[in-house]
Amino acid sequence: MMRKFALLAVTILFLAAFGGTASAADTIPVGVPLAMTGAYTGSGQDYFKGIKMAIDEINEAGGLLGKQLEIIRYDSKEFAPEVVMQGADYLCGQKKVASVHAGWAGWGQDVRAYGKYDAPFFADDGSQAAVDVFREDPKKYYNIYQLTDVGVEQAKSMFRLLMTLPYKYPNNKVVIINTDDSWGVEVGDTLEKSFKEKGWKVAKRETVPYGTNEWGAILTQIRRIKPAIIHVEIPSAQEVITFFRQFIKRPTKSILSYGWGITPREVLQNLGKDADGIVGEMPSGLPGPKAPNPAAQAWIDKYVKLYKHQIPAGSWITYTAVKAWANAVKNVGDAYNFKAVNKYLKDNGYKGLLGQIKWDKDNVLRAQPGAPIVHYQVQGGELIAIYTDPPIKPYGNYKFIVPRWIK
Amino acid sequence: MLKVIDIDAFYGQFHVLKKVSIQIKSGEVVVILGPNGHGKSTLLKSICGLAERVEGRIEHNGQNINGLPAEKIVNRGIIYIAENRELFPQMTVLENLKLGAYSKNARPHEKQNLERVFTLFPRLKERRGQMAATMSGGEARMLAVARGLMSNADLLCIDEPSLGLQPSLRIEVFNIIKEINRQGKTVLLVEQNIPRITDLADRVYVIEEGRISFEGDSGEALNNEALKEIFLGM
Amino acid sequence: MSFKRMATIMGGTFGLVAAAPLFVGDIRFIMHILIMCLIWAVVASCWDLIMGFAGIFSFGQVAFFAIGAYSSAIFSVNLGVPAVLAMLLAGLFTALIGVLVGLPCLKLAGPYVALVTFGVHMTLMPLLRGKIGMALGSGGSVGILTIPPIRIFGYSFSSANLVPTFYFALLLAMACTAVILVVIKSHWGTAFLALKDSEDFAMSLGVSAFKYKLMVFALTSFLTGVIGAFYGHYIGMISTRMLELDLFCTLMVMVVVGGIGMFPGTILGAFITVIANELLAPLGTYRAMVMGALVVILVLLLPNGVMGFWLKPAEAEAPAA
Amino acid sequence: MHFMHISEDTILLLYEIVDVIISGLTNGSVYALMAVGLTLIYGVTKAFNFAYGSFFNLGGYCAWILIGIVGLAGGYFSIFLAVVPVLFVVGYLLEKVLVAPLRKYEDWENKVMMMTLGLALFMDNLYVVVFGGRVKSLPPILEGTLEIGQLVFTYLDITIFFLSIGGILLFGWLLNNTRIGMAVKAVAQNPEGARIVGIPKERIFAATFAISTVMVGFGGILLSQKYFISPMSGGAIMVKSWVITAFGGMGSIRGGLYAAFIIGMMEAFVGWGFGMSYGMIALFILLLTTLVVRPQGLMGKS
Repeated sequence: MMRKFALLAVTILFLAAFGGTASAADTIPVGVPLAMTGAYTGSGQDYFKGIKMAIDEINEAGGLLGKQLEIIRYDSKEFAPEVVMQGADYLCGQKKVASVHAGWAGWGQDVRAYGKYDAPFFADDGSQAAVDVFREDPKKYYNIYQLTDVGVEQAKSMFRLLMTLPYKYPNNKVVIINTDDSWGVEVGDTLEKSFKEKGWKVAKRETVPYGTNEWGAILTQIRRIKPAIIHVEIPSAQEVITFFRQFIKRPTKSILSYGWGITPREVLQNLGKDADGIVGEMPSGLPGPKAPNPAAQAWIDKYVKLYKHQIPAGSWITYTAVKAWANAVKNVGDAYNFKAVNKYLKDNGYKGLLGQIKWDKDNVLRAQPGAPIVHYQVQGGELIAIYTDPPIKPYGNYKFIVPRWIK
Repeated sequence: MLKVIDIDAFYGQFHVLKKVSIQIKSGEVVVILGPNGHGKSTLLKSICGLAERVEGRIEHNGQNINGLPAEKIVNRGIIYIAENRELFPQMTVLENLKLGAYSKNARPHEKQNLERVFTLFPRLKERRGQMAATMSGGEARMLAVARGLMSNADLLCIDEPSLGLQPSLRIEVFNIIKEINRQGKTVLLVEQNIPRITDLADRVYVIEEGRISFEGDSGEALNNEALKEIFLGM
Repeated sequence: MSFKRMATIMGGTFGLVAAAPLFVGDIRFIMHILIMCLIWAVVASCWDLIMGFAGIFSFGQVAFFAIGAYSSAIFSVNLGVPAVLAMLLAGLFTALIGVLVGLPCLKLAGPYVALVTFGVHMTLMPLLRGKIGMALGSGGSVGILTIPPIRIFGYSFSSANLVPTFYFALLLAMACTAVILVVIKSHWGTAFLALKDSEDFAMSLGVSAFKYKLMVFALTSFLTGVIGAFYGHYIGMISTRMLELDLFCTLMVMVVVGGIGMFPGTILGAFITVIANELLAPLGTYRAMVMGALVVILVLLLPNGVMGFWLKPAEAEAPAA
Repeated sequence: MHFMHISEDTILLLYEIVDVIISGLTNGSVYALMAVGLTLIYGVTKAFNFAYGSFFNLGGYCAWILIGIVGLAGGYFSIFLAVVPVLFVVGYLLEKVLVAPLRKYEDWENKVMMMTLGLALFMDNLYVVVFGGRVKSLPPILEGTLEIGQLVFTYLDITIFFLSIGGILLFGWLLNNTRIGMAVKAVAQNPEGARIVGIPKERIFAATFAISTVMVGFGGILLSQKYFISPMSGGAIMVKSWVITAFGGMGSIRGGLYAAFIIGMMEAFVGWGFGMSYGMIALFILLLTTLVVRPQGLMGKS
């Protein structure tokens, strides 16, 4: 019998050995908790591309404070509460990482988990829930940085865009479709409120689960309503593509607004020029296809060369966050002086490719010239930036084109 | 034709057959008698490759067939005909019969066998479109025998064909078996008891508690006082 | 397996685990993993009790776990019920749901039972996220992020002080698994064995399949609910993300590793699986692949799970008759 | 008198209802294709295959490789021709190597469920590793739309509808009119009886598994043109197929067919009348009430 308990003892020792040591002293460990398995794997891969690109650049340029950066990944799986917490304890508590770079990270759960530590933590939750947690105790959560504005503000920006378009709406009816997760509900609620305040009629508001691919029942109602605007807020490619394919069978004369849903890169890969006319947004984005300055253009070219596809949402801003953190560390002179690094980040922000970026009092990177919300329209099968916010203004020489199904 | 040499058979933890040996010659009708649960059916299943675990030798035309999968044994011309209606309930009589001719050995003869079966069992011909599940006990028994004949086998191992039938039907079943034997098939028959055994059987074995307790031709069996009362239903 | 041997294995395992804080007490990450192991050990054991012993192929264990966590959180956050009492209430509430789910299930064949119980799992997510959930205080898709920790005489057990919380979890896990052990070795256990062998045979002994199966539904959902409630108070937050498939699969791996119907194998299974999962973590996407392959291989080669190493040949599950 | 007068609203409503019915039929044909293979395998072997959804994607990915990487000429006809044997062999071998050895255990049904769940986990993540987490699509077999008055159909939907119904009918015909089909039915009805007449039961089990793999893979190729190939979608497809087969009665192909259309229709009408998010809840209410009244499902045998 004792022999068998020995087995257990060995495994426990194993565990101790496994968790035992922090990284070697000649590298600076950087934590990257992203979904590597499960339903969010795709977005996790996109975020990682931006982070990896930045870290590789820093390492190629001789590292940070003379030390190479070492990526320590953690699989956030499907963001179950204990997994999020475990990630924080593993990366910050165990691996003693100098900073944590995430994308979608837990929509509030992450703030609690990483707020226990001091290493700067960058998330792309875009969620009011996460900000609400932050506001409970800004001192405690001072190391939490959100890389995009919350859904509410993004939705307001989308609404402003829709109201600014050089196009006369034939009526004041809108249909809003959104997913049943916090993001979808947040955007849907805000849009509904904004439209109502403006005197529009929200003729239909539908909350759908992920995986909805058969749209006949909704489209048939849309065809009766004939709304001037259809807003679909589903941050997943499959659903928005099937919606469009079924919509375009017999389209109504409506502006089709896809919000964030236009950014997953399969949308355009699959729809190509068919999608011409759809509008959508990317928060904390880099306007394209022609960037506003040569440095940004060089970045786009490099990214496309590296990964063989256009920039999906999140890649650029996670890249920028790594650079912002590295810059702060360089100025402070010590990656582990978290108080100073956080203070530097908070006070100075970072001068990125599009100019200065700065976190606000909630540590949220609100829409700002250095990291604008970019509104796109699909033209010629490509995402063309037509407006940037703030303030809502036309971008470059690009113009909104009335979709072909309206003419 | 078939020699069973010292086989042991097991069902789960139970040792069902203990060193059983029997022999069947071509053209014979061999009857195995014995009380319920003493291993008669297991012996038949052992021969046909349907038993769970069998040790020993079973020789068919000089070759050991113990351990072969059931379909290989069917292909060699040995068929098991079940006591407990192992028919396909949601299929018609005709479909059941056609499946009886599934084995490679039977396929080329399907047509002529079907004709033969219908001559033997005119009632099945009338009911060929009926679902097996809806047939009466006697008819189902006939269908089971008929399905066995469709396999074109030379050796028919028939397991208690008369179980639970009324006396007149029992006689009919035995008459048919005799007729089949007359047409050239070897028959190995298991029953609890058989009336007028000399009319049917060439030789008789008795199995008790997993062992052969008697072996001899039907005349000898009839003269054996112990057997007479218990098994021969006289 | 004898009561004594089962108890020895359990006692040995828990005893070893109890000593762990002496070595790793200051490593948050490992203490957290150990607490999670204890939690999963209870859930997996409940699953094993219902599936391995009672022979009911229930897929609702994660759902019951979530129901327990949510109801306790809602009781304590919205109604101000003290955490310990809320946990108990949550257990009772989950048991009630368990009985309600069990009622229609007991007349169904295996895959149907699996489907109906999994249906509870599947409907829970939209329910909690939707208007009904919001009205009940589920926090919708955000979840509940401010669950108070368990407090006893002013002393709180939370993720802030892991060592005491660990011992609290240990006691709870020991209590729950002890209940399971007693059940298995009691009249109930015998009844289940009889039921498994043959329902007709059991009926002839006067064992009512219905009554016992319903009781096992109630008991396992009660224990799962309580431990789910503990999970909520310990982590301090819950969300519908618990109901994604990852947790479900991991729990299943635990049961397979431990051996189906081989209690207390599931306790070992929970520890081994969590540790393997963490050791495989550097593999990233490959981890889940390896875990899947592991299930396949274990089912094929180690039908009794790790308990196969402990079993005497006669106890091992022999190929069927 | 407005005796025969039908208002414009009524006409619009009628159109809407026809639209919903069409949507329901489209759903139904898709579901039918998904469910029949699953119900077949349960009916014949009593094994429940949880990796079913992963085989759906296997078909899709095979086609994607052939179109995108190999660049196979000859359109979908040659793709079906190439993929079907691959799926058959994969299914056959998996049954022989992974499922058959489990049959010797008393609780083999449970073990098969566990094993196939593990297999699903393995396959889905293998797809992520090999093909990446992002969804892939296949070009439609036929482009364009057909307009009849107010109603619009895509040729793709029509193709899917007829190919899936045709496929199922063909399958049913083969089951009733070929030797191997009859053998499959025989094993389903009475495995021991099948063994007696010399049907190699084990080989039929493997063949059934292979056939069901082919069917679901075929469904995968067809539906991936309308929806997508997504590595993690196997679970959702599995659950849908499971609900449909259970509702129809596991093992009953006809039941599965009816169930597919009833559920497709119900989803369309619930989505139209109450909202899409109620689809799942409605589905389980329907399933539960059915199972309470008829524990063996719509057409299943008790």
